[in-house]
Amino acid sequence: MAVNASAATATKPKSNLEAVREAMREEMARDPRVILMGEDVGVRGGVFQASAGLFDQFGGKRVIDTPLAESVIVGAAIGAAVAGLRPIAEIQFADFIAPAMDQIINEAARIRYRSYNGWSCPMVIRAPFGGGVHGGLYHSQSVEAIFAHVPGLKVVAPSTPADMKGLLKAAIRDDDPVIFFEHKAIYGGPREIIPEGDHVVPIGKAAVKRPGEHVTVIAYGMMLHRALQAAEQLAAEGVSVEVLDLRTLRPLDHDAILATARKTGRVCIVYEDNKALGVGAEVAAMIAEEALFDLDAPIVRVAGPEVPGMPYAAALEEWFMPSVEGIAEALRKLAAF
Amino acid sequence: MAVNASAATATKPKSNLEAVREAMREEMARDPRVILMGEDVGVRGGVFQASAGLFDQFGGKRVIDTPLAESVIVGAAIGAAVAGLRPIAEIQFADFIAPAMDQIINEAARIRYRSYNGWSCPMVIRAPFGGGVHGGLYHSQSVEAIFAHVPGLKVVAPSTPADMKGLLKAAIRDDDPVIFFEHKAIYGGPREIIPEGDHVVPIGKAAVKRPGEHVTVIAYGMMLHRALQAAEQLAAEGVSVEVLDLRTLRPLDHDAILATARKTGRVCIVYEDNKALGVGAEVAAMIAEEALFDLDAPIVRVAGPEVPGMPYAAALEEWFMPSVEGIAEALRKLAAF
Amino acid sequence: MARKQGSSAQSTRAGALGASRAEADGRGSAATDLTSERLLGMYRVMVTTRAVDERMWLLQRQGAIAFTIPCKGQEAAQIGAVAAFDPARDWFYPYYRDVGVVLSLGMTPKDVFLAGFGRLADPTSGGRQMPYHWSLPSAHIVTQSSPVATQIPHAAGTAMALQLRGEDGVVYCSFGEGSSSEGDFHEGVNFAAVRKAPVVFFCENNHYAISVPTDKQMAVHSVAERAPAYGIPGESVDGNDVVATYEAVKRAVDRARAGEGPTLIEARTYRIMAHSSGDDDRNYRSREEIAEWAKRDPLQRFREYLVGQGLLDEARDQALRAEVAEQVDAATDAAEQAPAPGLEEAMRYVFADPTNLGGVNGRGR
Amino acid sequence: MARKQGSSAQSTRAGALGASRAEADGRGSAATDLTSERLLGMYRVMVTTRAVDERMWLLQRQGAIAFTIPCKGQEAAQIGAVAAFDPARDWFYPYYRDVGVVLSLGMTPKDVFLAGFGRLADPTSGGRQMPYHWSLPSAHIVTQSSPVATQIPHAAGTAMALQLRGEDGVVYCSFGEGSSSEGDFHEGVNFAAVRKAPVVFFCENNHYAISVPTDKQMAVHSVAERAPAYGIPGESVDGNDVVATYEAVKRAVDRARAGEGPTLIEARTYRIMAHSSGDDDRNYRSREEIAEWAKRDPLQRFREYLVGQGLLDEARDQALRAEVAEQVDAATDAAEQAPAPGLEEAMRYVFADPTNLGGVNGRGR
Ligand SMILES: Cc1ncc(C[n+]2csc(CCOP(=O)(O)OP(=O)(O)O)c2C)c(N)n1
Ligand SMILES: Cc1ncc(C[n+]2csc(CCOP(=O)(O)OP(=O)(O)O)c2C)c(N)n1
Ligand SMILES: [Mg+2]
Ligand SMILES: [Mg+2]
Repeated sequence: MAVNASAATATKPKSNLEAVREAMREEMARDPRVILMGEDVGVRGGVFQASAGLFDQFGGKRVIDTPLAESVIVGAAIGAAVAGLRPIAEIQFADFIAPAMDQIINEAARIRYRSYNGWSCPMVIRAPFGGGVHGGLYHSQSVEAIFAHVPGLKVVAPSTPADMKGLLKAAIRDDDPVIFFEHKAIYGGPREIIPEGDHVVPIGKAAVKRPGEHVTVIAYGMMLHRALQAAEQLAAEGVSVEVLDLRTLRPLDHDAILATARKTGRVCIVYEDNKALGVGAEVAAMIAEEALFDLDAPIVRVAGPEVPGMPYAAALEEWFMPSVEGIAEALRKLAAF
Repeated sequence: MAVNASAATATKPKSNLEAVREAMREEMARDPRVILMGEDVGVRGGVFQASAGLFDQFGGKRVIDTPLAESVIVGAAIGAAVAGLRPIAEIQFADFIAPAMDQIINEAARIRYRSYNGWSCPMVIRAPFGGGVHGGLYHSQSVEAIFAHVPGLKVVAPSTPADMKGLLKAAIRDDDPVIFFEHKAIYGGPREIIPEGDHVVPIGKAAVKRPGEHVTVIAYGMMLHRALQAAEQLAAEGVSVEVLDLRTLRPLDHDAILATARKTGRVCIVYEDNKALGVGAEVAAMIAEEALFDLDAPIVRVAGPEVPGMPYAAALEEWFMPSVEGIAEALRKLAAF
Repeated sequence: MARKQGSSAQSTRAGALGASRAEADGRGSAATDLTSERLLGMYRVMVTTRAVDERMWLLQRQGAIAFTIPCKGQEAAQIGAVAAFDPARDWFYPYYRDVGVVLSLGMTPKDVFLAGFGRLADPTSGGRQMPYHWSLPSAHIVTQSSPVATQIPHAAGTAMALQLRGEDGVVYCSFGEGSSSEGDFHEGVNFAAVRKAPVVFFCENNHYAISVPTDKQMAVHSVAERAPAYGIPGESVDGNDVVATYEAVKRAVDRARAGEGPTLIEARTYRIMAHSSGDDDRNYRSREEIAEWAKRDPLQRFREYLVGQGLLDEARDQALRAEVAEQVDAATDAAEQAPAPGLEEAMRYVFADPTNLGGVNGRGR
Repeated sequence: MARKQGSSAQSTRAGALGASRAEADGRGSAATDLTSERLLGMYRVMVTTRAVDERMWLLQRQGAIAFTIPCKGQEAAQIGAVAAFDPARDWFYPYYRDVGVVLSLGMTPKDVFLAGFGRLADPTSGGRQMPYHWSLPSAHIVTQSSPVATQIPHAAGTAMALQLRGEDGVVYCSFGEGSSSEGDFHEGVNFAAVRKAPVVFFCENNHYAISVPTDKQMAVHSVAERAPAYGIPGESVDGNDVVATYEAVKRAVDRARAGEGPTLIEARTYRIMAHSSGDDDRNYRSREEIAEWAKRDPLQRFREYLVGQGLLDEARDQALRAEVAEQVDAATDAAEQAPAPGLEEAMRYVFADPTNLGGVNGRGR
């Protein structure tokens, strides 16, 4: 059992990358229907090493190096899923998911609904996303908002190793298509001890990663960590900040979002994607529709700028992403409102 | 001059479809750099007849029947645009724009920014969108929110013939890529007299289509017309409704949106697309961020349901789209809040 | 139903053709191993296909249904091709025009009409999709969408799944010649070729993609010329000859089943009617051209072939046609009278787990 | 600059090779019309390319720049191919590995380093893009992105624009063999073929797409085998032979310029280094394989050819190499010292009209 292998090392803090790899290894060991396909996922173990060792363990029939063609990576995974497999399709960088958009939003998302439950499409599309790795316009993108808009998809973006593993396992077991975004700049850290055994985290539930009283900050991906750091700063200033990690971006955890908004009455939403119609727009709209009179301050969004991509030059890259200081400043203003 | 041709008939009310055709004909006559390419746009005049007559008038070098391949329709248009032409690329139905997503969001949108103004990509992508034509999941889609999220694009969705013509002319003359959505269910009506001469409407400006005092309804596309009908109903009940037609979905007309929100303090946003992360999410978030304390009621959104597409069966199709009655009901509640 | 799709293909399915793999009984043409029983079965499907096609057109013109896509002229290609498959173990990705294919696999005229009327009992979608978007899990007919060519990668993936499980099924995947211009055609055929996946790619070249003729679509004469680009065999066949099409596809199915990988077959044929009920074909092709192809009507040709083989005579043909006409009339009425989906249906089957669709209390609206 | 791109290609551009269309002077190889002057010019570019390549690797390993993509081994293919074009009227879509192409067209080592360091003066992007994302409007080098194969449809469209304006330019469009699996390859080549657009599709087959070898990428031996699928000529050439590559591409350029449409050329070559500075190639290919290809080093081979032709000797070669080394050192220093873009740059050039980027007061943030 793969659980043994993981139990042996369970007491060591793990990285997000290890969490991804462990989740895939355990699920592939547990269920012969699970396969992995993508560019360089086989012998090379993936360009980030997320699947290192899986080719040796499970063989070339289940760990498949595909041609360089995203639409067929997803499309063939769909065809395998309708025929009863549980494919994990890796898109090497989220930036390169666009060629597969038709297969994802017109095919995978609609298969169950359009066939009146005649067919289903249980598959996971994994993609490293986000900036901070000097990747320029095409190795830094946050593309989650596009998919979070599409009914029939579930969209997950965990921020910590335990969630990463538990949610990926849930995604692989899900009977419907799940888009699973892994922020590449936090693959390596912060590490955390992952609960032993068959650790599964349900899709669709946000988590309060730091309880607080005065102000709420809602985030996901790498921004969750910056939000936590900003909260720490504000604690020193006597402001108690609640940090909500969305974890799932579709469906949003309606109850958790409204609960924290009602609790503090002051909400800041942080995301790395550009602001207009980013995930935070829906969070804000939801609160403005259902908890407006619980608010003591405007709903603030700290997000990326409206430019067509994250620049490569180091200073501009840092400029693009919300900073701990920028978040702290927004929280300070909200608290003082 | 094409202007003469249009002047001759300017006093007759025109349909949205005629508006599109006139705009293309006049711009192609005015500027030899303008070309049209797409599936069936040539001899057939487009499946909706939007380009009827243009092949005969301008020839097969400028009105190009392409292979059945959306990525190269947009991609070749980009290559022609960087080389100095002003292509109009037609996507036969907005539902089929997904294969071109990579070319639109990773290429067209980023060309000027990524080359530090070295290159530009002046082109228009036209696509009929929206439901109400018994088109089922794949001939009814509203896909504008995806593009309205993307910096580097302009996104336009006019609702009336004068705007349709004026904004399409502006789009063709724009130095940057414009995605131009035409609601197919209102191609035929309501008709309106289009101002004579070189009628150009600026991109980026919303229009108050009906001034009012008590409640605001914000809409675009076919929903604008349903919103107007609902406003008319409410007028009979003594409620004065202001109707704002967004017209441009990126960049949103920040000032016009905030002005009407501040004026009435009660805002309802109507769109046919599914609600979560639809265009109305950004409108709501914008108001919640900048005009929260001017509001007397929650920001309400009347939008499509979270199902993966509009069903074909007539009753379910009508169920999917916000109805005049549904909009009126929301406005009534808002007014009474 | 969705539960079943992954089970190895031992379900009890029987198409209208039956699943008999019997040898030729000698009464068929010298060039085919099809038994006379199968040939007559195929003829019955062809007559039915034609009748369904004409009925759908009529219903649309009467305003009773919203939309139709005629297949008139392409029936031999469709019925010949699918006859080479084994419904008991094979999988099917038929494109919208493939009425002859799905009727061969056990869909009924009533099923087609139910979809046309948008009825709840429509087996393809419960009235959600436009007609011609095939799906029938019990027959391994996989759900289809409108965007063309997306099924080609799916077919490759399904074939790989069969390979992985060690099953000997083969996948049928059809599309028009215009659709072979899409990137998904290239990506799907290429990947299948690399993996030697058991698929037959079947292109119905009817010379037009709506209004666009093949010479604006591609600079080759035949779509089969694209096969060598993927290192697979390609064959072009007279798609109006049902037996010739069967034979060509049979070779491809045998190759695939033997583990030798995919084949690309082009059936050359012609669409006699407009592209769809929404199309007007008068400005993009001549009446003479249509008349020329009408002379090669595959139904007429099949009939003559069977008469020539002594398998059919005027009386039997008349009887069969009358029977089919009656069946189609009854099916039309039954479908029309079937109930439409109610609003309570609208939110079902977004996910397997219906508890959270997003929105207020997960209700999705 | 953007204003200029549409003007007919009469700008005063001169690549490092000059734009001379002179006939062979008899001192070249019997098989080529390249003058000795051009051959030596090409050799200089090749030496420079190698030096820039090695310097970028070193800078990355030192942590001075974030990223590099080595082209070692592919220089002959690149420099041979581009030599067949006329910089004064032709257009270029070079893929990321094409250092030899862009240096042939007048980009300088300093330009490459400026991009590496992410400096404002980086002519490709003002420090916005990762290095190797070429752009130089004055040389008709069109801006490139990272998603592979997207440039293929662009090249088709640019070629159609030249056709429409009646210009006689030809478009160079390169990509790796892995990228030929993308749908955009198929769609772009097909459309260009249908329109007989003047493009040369140039595939540098270096046998791997990162770790994926060609036999997992395609079931054909050569990418040139894909040409007949589009009704265009295909040719496979030894990409480590600069003259052979030139000759093959020259034929394709001549065809295109004569209005005969596109050609697909595959240059067979090898990537000697890892895919990029982020890659570790040890688990996907053997050291022996690399050593085998290293013996066919195109630079070494070109040198021997020139020596054999009496155009180069040890002393001249030493002098040239010293000169290049000095140039590269100076360029490195100059690029490193150049200023990075300031924050005031960040929002520029989203649109031609900077007044409305969305957001509060159109400020876009
Ligand atoms: C991706 C996509 N683009 C456009 C369309 C609209 N469309 C429907 S059928 C069709 C023509 C298809 O031609 P072909 O593949 O030759 O098949 P045929 O209809 O001739 O049988 C087009 C353009 C579509 N359904 N999907
Ligand atoms: C659409 C897309 N998918 C994936 C990648 C990641 N990627 C960058 S280069 C590369 C391999 C390219 O191989 P090939 O085309 O053979 O060119 P080579 O690098 O070998 O010169 C991959 C997979 C990408 N840049 N774009
Ligand atoms: Mg066709
Ligand atoms: Mg390669």
